[in-house]
Amino acid sequence: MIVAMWIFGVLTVLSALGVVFAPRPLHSALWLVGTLFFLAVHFALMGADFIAALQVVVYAGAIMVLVVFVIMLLGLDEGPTQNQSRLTLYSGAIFCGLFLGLLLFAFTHQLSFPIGSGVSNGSVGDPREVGRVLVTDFLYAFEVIALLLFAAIIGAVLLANDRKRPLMPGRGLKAVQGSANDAASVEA
Amino acid sequence: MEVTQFYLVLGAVLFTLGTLGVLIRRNTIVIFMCIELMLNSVNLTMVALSRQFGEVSGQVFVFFVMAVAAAEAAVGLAIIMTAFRNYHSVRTTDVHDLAG
Amino acid sequence: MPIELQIEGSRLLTLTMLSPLLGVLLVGLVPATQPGRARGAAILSASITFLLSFNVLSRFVTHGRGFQFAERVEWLPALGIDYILGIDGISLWLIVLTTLLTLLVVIASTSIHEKLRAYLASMLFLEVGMLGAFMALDALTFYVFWELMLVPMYFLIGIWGGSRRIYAALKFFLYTAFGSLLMLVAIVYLAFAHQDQFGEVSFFLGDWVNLQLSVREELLLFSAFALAFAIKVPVFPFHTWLPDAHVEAPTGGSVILAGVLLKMGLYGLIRFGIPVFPFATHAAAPTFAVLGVIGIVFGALVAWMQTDIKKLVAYSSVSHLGFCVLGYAAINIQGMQGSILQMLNHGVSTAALFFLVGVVYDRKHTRLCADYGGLARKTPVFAFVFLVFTLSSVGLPLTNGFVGEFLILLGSFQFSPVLAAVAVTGVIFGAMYMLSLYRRIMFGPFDEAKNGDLTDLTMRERLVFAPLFALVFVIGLYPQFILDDIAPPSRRLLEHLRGKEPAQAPAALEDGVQSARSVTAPADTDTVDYAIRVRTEEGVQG
Amino acid sequence: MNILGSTLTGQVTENLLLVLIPLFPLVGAALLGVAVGIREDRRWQAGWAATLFAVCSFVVTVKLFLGIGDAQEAFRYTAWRWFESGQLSVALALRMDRLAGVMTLVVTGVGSLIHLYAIGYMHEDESRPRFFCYLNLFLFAMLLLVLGENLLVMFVGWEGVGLCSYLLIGFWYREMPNADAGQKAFVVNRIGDAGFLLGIFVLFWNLGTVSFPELQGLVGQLPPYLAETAALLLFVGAVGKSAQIPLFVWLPDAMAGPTPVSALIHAATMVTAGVYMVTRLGALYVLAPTALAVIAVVGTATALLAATIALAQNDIKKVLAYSTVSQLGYMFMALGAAAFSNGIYHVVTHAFFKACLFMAAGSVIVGCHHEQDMRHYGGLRKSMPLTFLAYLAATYAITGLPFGAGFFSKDAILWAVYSHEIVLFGTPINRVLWGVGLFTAFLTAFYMTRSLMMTFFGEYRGHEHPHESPWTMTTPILILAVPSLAFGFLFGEEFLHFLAAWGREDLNVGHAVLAENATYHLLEMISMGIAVAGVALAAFIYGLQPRLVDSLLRAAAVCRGVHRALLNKWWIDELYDALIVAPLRKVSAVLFSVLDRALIDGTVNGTALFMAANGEIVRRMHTGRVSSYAMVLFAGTIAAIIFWIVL
Repeated sequence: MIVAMWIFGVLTVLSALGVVFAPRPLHSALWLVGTLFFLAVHFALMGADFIAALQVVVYAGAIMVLVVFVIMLLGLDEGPTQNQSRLTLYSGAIFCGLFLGLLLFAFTHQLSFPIGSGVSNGSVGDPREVGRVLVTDFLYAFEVIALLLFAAIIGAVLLANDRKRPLMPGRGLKAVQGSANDAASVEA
Repeated sequence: MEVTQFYLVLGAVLFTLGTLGVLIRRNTIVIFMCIELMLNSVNLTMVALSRQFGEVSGQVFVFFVMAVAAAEAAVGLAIIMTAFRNYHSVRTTDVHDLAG
Repeated sequence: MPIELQIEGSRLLTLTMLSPLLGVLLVGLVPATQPGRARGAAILSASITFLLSFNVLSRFVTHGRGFQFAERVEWLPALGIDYILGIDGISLWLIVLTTLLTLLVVIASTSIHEKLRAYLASMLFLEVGMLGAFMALDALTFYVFWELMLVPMYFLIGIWGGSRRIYAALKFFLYTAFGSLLMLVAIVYLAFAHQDQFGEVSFFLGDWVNLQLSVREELLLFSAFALAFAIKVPVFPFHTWLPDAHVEAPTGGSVILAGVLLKMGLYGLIRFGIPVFPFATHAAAPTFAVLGVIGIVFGALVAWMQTDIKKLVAYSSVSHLGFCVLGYAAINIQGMQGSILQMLNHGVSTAALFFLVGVVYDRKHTRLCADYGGLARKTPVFAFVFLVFTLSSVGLPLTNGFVGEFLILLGSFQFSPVLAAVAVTGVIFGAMYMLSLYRRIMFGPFDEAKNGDLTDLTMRERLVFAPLFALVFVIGLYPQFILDDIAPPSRRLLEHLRGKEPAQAPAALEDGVQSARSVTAPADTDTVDYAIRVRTEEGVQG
Repeated sequence: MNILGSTLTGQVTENLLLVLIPLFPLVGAALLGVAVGIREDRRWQAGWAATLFAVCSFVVTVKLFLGIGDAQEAFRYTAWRWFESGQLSVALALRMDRLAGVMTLVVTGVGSLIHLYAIGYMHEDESRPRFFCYLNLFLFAMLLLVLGENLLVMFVGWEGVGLCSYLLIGFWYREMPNADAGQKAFVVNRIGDAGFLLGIFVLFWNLGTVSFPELQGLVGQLPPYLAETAALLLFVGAVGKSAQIPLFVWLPDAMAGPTPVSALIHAATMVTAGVYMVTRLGALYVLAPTALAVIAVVGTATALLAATIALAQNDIKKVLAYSTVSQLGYMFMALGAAAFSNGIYHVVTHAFFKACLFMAAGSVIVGCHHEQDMRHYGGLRKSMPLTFLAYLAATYAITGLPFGAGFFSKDAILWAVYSHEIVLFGTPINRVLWGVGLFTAFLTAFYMTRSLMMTFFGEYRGHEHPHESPWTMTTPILILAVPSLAFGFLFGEEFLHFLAAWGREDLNVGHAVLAENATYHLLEMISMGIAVAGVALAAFIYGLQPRLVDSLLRAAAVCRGVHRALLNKWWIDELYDALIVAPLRKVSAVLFSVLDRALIDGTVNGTALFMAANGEIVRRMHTGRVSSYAMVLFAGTIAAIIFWIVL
């Protein structure tokens, strides 16, 4: 397991780097799919089967499809996007380095629990167990999440659904229809 | 390196990478994806600690985070579309009506 | 000085205070296309409030103990904030003045054409704030109402004002807010000081009276309060918001501003300053007296050379309020009673003067003296009414202005003959600027081409002036009915101040007969009763 | 509140009658005030109504006056307690003693006559109701002043007469100078009022009362310096109201008002209020010798100064105005000698002859179609015989020719000044004052005769045809001419006896006894001679040698200079303008533009601008770009973590 953990760990970091540094958004998205997939492997490695499955279904499946869809819909993947100004770039890098250093310092020297005392019995990741806790101890939270998702759907529909204004003038279905009409009028 | 510690460090690295992306990228969609990365790094940490303590609630929280992430994705992408409709761009440098 | 609450179950004060909200509701329900109905609704509401305050007046017991019609409800018990209302003779008349002036302003709102409903609603909201501030006995409740007044007034100036209204409104708002924030700090400090000393947070004035403050603390806290109040009065160097606010405000706004809001500062000094900070009050009295006198002379001199009628009246307010401050600072019964009476008088006569300016402004849309002249012939009733209020403002005997001014000067003479002598010049300058205003507007040749279309007072305007006109003479001829109500609380306050002078008393004026020096101890002073006395309804003798 | 006041004194009816005296004119004023807008053809009723109320008041006064008898204080009426505060308790109360009785009689009597006269004088004016309303209101205020039981009620009247004076001087307000004159009168009076107020304060804080009878008993307790202070402060009030140096400048300007007003207010009644007040507080003033000396000096100086100015004036009303100021100076001279009753004596006789003079002058002015310049008069004795007779009688009285009213009262004053030690700064000055007074008497005789000669003798120099006035005007003049001539002769001694409480014992022995005093006799002869000399000189110059003055002026530069100075009233108005009014205006302007706008408001707005500039800096940090906000947020997070780890 340790070997797999290391291999997939390196792969995860590499693909995450791809997400951040890929010049084209679509490439970023594909790298992200990879990252999410590798993370699912990690979950599985840790015995969290339920989460691993969810990771693949929800993230790699649903959310990333949505993202890719939007990228394609808006035609954003036209070329490499410019990064921020140099100042932002450097200060961001410095901050991130500092941040990472701090975190690593904290995780290697300041952990308040004894490493390695974990109880890794098989029941922790058991989907049945997770499901039981979900609808007993966390029932309210579960219902609220349902409500949240519902609200999110309504919100998304309201936001995205604007019939009056085309998403992109000169493109999309209406534009195609319009140009077809133009062509028709020219022919006539 | 011990398993839990390894995953904590991995989570930290992923989170930092996500943050870096948020800070340096201009494309809103990429920023959005970086945020997903950050969320996932937290998920990773949580599952690792759940395993460490044999406590299933950590995984339940991951479940919630995913649900919220899904909701966020729906709304966030809708916002990106609306912004695009209004500004014909999704770059943060082009959308700055909050300037004081 | 124990603050004694005579709690009564009727909730009369709350009812009176909140009754304008009914008007807000009614005005809101009327469609915007029917301004007449909106005005009617507002008049109805303001009349109800006035009648309710009249009811309070009629049921008030002149020589009653403590604060009458008191109410006490826990508001935010965790923070020690209670909703405590109660009135004594000092607030009683200010409340009646407030409701009366609001009613008149609402009646006279015919000159407002834009956003009438919002105007009326602001006015009524303002009334709630003013009434609440006059009734509150809990410092935080007071503070809430104090700030509540600020907002509608800001809109009144900012929306319905003249050409520089935004500047004036902002100046007014910032000036006052600046002072009141410091006051808030002091209020919170006192509340926690009470916690240190008595174990629980309290904002109740009656609890604060028992606080033991060091001299340093007292002076600092008092200055925080005093600054807020001094700005509101306004005392001399803090007065510059006043002319701008007055000039730009619509007529109704000026009337309320001059008639009621300006009283809030001095009222605060009397209601909170004296009970809580007796030593500091003594210590600050000379400063206040000097600033008051400077205000008197300065306001008068500056008013003299104004060409804008409204600005002239505004500066005359500075001068008149200087008298009130001087009376307060004299720390004797004459000064105190005179000061409070003069606040009412100023509320009557200056409010009327602003109404009068509004009358011509509505017709000719100019406030410059030079644009008028010789109006006495064309509009005799207007000229007559103007004359009466001018004389009242000048302080002619048998009009209301005299008694207050006389008592203040009399009181201040005991405090310091020199200051009184300087203040007396205010009487001369007062005649000078008011009469020269009157001369410029009313006398001289009449310009038919320019002002030929002027009309005399309409019935509605006469209706507005009638009560103020009557008050000028009623108070002038028999001020005792007000002085009687003011006397017991004034005596209690002075009793509280007695013996708390800084080390030595001011040098005696003379060593001869000194019979009048000491204020006789009032019979109704309470002895040791520091607790709130809750009386059941049958216990209250009416 | 006991409406009936002092019901238990057994004088219910009289006490109620007392309140009627001021009430009649008040009701009159109220009625006329309501009737200001009545139809043109009914306006004539206004004058008659006002006169009726004045006469009613007079009748009641006579009734009460006859009942005074021997009592020092006869009647008292308390309407209600006006206000009280602490130890101060003021009642709206009236009180009539002998002094007040005399004054009331003069005010209502002369006042009634002037009301009657005004009917004729104002018969063409369209705002007669307003005029008579003010006139009645004035009577009311004046009666309050006279009858007030305490200083405060007196002050009510004091300011009230000032107000009516203001309204009446500016009665023809369409002419700006009239309005200006009214305002000047009010403001200058207010300067005096301010002193009056301070005087009240001194008395109250040291004696604890403002009521006259109580003060009378208590003033003895005052330490001398306070008595002097109070006396001087109150005298400032008198100076304002009675037009003494330095506050006399308003009175000549006040001639802008209608002539009946000049007669009533600015000659007979209001201006003597100062004399009355000092007399009323005589008990206080006798304790203040320095104050008395100051009063005497001020009075004498005023008498002299005004008389010199009167010499050169050509406006008949101006002559009379300065003559009034001068005569008021005499009265204060008497007060300065502590001869209060003599002062009041002169008040009364002066009321007769000066009112008569003013009304006669008014009659002349009307007769000559509103011409006031004496150079355009002349020879009017033929066309206006009745007016001439009255003017002649009154001039006879004022010049101090033997057995006229002025002869007795003025001599009494001069004798009082001569015989009473007046010490200022350690030097006795009574002889100097007496000499100046005597010289003033000469000037008085001269200028009054001059006005008489210029008006009624010689050739008519005007253009319009002069005519005699209607009976409503001539009757009052002729009635007043009688006491002008005969009052002193008939009632002088009784009068001084009547007011003995306010007089000095050595002066109250009566004329007959005094006449046996050789010095008195001598002085009397001297002043008589002086008067005759003045009259004769003026009669000679203006009657026989009308060119003499002109040639004198042409001949000598000194004469021209003096004449110009007199004509321009010693440039005192200009002096005041330059020394007081103009600097005050400047100060006012500087206060406004520099202190108020620039300094205070500048500070305030400067603070605001400073804050705005700060805001501008902060504003630039808000770029509106999400990533920059995120950067700051992240930096904050890092800082928090460091904080957390380190601590």
